[in-house]
Amino acid sequence: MFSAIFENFHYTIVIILMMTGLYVVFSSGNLIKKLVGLSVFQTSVFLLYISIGKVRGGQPPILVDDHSSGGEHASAATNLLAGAAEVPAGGAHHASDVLYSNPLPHVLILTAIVVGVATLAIGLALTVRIREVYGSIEEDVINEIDYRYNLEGTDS
Amino acid sequence: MGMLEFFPEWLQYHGAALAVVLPLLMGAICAILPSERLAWITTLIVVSICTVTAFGLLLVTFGGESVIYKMGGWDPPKGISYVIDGLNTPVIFLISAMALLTTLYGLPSVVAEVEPKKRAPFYGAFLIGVAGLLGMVVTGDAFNVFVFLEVSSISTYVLVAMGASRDRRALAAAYRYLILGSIGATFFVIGLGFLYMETGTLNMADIGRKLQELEGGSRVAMVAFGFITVGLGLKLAMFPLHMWLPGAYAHAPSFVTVFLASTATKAALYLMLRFSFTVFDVSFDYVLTVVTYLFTGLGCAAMVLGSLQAIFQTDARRTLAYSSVAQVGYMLLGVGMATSLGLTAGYVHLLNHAVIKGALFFALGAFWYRYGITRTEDFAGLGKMMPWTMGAFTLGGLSLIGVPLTAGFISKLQLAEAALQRGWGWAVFVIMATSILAIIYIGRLILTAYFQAPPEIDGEVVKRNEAPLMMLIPMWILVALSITIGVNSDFVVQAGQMAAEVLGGIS
Amino acid sequence: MTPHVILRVVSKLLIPLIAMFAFYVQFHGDYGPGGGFQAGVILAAAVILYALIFGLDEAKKAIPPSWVRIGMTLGVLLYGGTGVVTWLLGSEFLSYGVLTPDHPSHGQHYGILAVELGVLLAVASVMLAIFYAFGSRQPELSDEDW
Amino acid sequence: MVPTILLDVGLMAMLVVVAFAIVRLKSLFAIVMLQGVYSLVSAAWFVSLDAVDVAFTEAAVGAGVSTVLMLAAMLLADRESRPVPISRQIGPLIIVMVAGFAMFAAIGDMPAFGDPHSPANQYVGMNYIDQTAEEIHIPNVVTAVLASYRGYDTFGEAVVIFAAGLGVLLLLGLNGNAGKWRAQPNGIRISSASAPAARKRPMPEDAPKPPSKPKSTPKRKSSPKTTRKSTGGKS
Repeated sequence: MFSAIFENFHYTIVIILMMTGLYVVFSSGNLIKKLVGLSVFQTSVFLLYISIGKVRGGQPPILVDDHSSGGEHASAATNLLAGAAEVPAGGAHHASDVLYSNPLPHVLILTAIVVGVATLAIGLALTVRIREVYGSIEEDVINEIDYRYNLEGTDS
Repeated sequence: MGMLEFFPEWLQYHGAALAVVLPLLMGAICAILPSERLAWITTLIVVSICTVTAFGLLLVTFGGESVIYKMGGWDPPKGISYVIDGLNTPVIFLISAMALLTTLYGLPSVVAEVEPKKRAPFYGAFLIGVAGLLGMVVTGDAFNVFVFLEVSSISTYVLVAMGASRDRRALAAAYRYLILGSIGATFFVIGLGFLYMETGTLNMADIGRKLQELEGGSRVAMVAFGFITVGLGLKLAMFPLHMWLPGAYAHAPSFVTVFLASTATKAALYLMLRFSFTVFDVSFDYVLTVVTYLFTGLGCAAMVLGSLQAIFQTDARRTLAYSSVAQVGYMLLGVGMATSLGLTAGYVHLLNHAVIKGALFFALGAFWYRYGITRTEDFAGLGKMMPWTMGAFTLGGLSLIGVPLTAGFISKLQLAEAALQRGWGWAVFVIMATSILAIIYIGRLILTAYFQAPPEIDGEVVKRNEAPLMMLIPMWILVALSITIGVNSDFVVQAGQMAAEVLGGIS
Repeated sequence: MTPHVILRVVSKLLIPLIAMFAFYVQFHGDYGPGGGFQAGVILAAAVILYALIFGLDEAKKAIPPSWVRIGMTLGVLLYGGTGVVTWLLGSEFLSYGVLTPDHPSHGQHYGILAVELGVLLAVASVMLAIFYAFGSRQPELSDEDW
Repeated sequence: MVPTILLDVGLMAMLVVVAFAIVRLKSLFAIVMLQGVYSLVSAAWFVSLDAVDVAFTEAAVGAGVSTVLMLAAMLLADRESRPVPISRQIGPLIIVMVAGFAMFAAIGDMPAFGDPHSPANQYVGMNYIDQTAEEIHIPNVVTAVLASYRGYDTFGEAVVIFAAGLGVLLLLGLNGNAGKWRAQPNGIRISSASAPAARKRPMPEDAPKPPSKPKSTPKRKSSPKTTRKSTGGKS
């Protein structure tokens, strides 16, 4: 197991980062710090996914042969948008000569980032409201107030 | 199935997508509607269409068929697909039908509990929540599950927090739910990442095939299963992971509590079944171990400890919330048997419990609506003050206990039969014992309501003030359904068997 | 809000550039990194910068909160509506190929363009809405507590 | 090759340092800023891992929007986080250790990092690379997958972000006035408890007591509302 940990040290680091984020969520009592922990935890999971999709010696999954974004690559390769109509379907195999990284994890993580920020926004809005009604954003204080309320049945 | 003729051909294929996309789009529109009444009518129409569609899909799968809908026209492993089969159509129908009943109930209830200007966006958030739940049940793509899990979760957090205009604890409960829910979802995503590492695909059927080829796969798949189990366990309030549930149920607006209690955990349990039995398979040693020991063990622990905690609550909503934790235990016990009978029993209880808890929370919401009552001691005299609502509560409570001629009895009978067939006599004992605990916590509420006099205010006995008709109708529909199932359980049991057939399980 | 002359002048120059960059990111997303989501965030950032320099009330005059609310909905509807159009044309939800039956790949282009615009609108509006919501809340702590 | 590895190691070291600093620090301002740093360094690493679109988004969202939101929330809430006693950190530590070791246990069976022949890099993901040129005709495969092959996920994503906007609107209000309205039963309130809906510490502009007093009353059709405590509800 230990030799494997060193061979795949990318994954090892990513796991340590995930653990750290998760620890911040669980251990801190401050509502904002918890959300920071959650954010770190989620970002580390993104790192895991992107690491899965990395291909050694690969390139970003933007097909360079097909179309030149800046004009530098406009070599013998056909300009896809212009030449597409003439090239019969199935005739063009651009991927065989260039190695690309796996695009699927990238897509998944783009979605996950958005989900993460959505959760964060709701969490922070809740925090602000909690601060207004409880006067604190420390979990201990909030639990104490609620506990007293449950015991006495009245506020204050 | 002669009724299928009335269900258009187009909907048999496109219905699955329609049931999710329509509430999503209309939810977005609802959010900007100027009038709350208009928003309510829109919501009602949308969930009605969903219910009809879901019923049609249910009939299609009762005919033994399954439908694969290709989103964007791309073939499954490449694109996202929706899968309709015997396992998910009952849950889809349950979610949309419960959404319909809660919407009816919402007309008076939301007016009392939500700020006037916010009612239209509130209905928008509700529709998006419904669509999220439907989406995660109907999809055949593992990552799409996560996306729709979050769609439903995010709107649910907000809906729960809306209870703050009644009780500030709703905010703290929503926050706790958000943190635990997000951790659950992230665990699910981690599990999915490991699964993707092992199989290279995200389509659930495809993952299942790959794992069969690998005969369960390596430790990577094992860890993936662990993380997916914990992630979904958080969502379905599996015993030690249920901390978010009592607060969320107790302090959310009544409208939201009913819908949550009868659908959210059920959808998560469905996913647990889908992943444990069809994506992974009980023929893999590690899955069988987790299902047999973990699910059964935690299920029994939930039944006993959840019921015990329910007894010691001072708030009736919390009592029922802890009871929900216990009821999830019953379902897990059935699933843990992993036999055809056990799975049928677990699935039947999933459906029955939604009906029963829906009725009970409907009644609790009505008590608050008229008298602001949530605490147990305030139940005194409710039998006289709100006879019809209390009647529904009583019948629902009896069903929860498992008295013969109610849906709860059918569940427990099925579970006991399955346990005996599996050779688990002790499980029958646990079921009996927790039923007695249920008698205590439900009985206490019912006795207080009927055998104590109504309170006096300014020397005057509080008068009878029955809940409005729009609250009573959905409540009594569920009560009637619970008794109908108790008298003739064929329809539900058939659904359970259909699901068990898809799941397989050990023979 | 009279001080910070340099900030005001620089930001007046910058904000149009930021907005233009957002549209570059939006429409260049097919060829390079970028797309509706990133562009939406950048576009919202332009307005947020305006709010930070000239005050929230000024920003609300430029882009009223009611627009923002409608923008959120329109974004989702534009995305979903593209799917509904493909539905009405008799194909599956979001199968853009049906938009131009002769050249499915052209349909894909139009479809992607439409949905990315939807994402842009939704994201930019939501980001602004969230900023308005937080910014309008009165803090109980004063600046001196820092 | 070597410089890439050095870059990776450097970025990873920074991430670990930043993450550990977040655990230790108490000043919320520092924590929030470090969260932004963490996202930005992650974005740099994403570029090194060929995920340029992800890097762009993470930089804009994680380091930009998230940080701004957290600062805004902090401004409305608090500056310092209280330390948590050691005794309360053991439980979380155990949970995290269990989760971490479960993942470490899997490392031995994982395909090597960057392996082009791993199952993940062989199957569906690479099909997109091969087929995008024919089927969608755009060079950026990520955009093609995002908007077309898995366009439905992205629709869900748009709805998620919409739901978040709607949620913040419901919770805070666009003009900062949400949360003052109080729910009231549509009849006589019988309760042995006062509803703790109001602030614990009343705001200056608030009515002092009782806390359950509504700011504005909803329209009522039936009996006049009397809000009061009963004598405990028992008889």
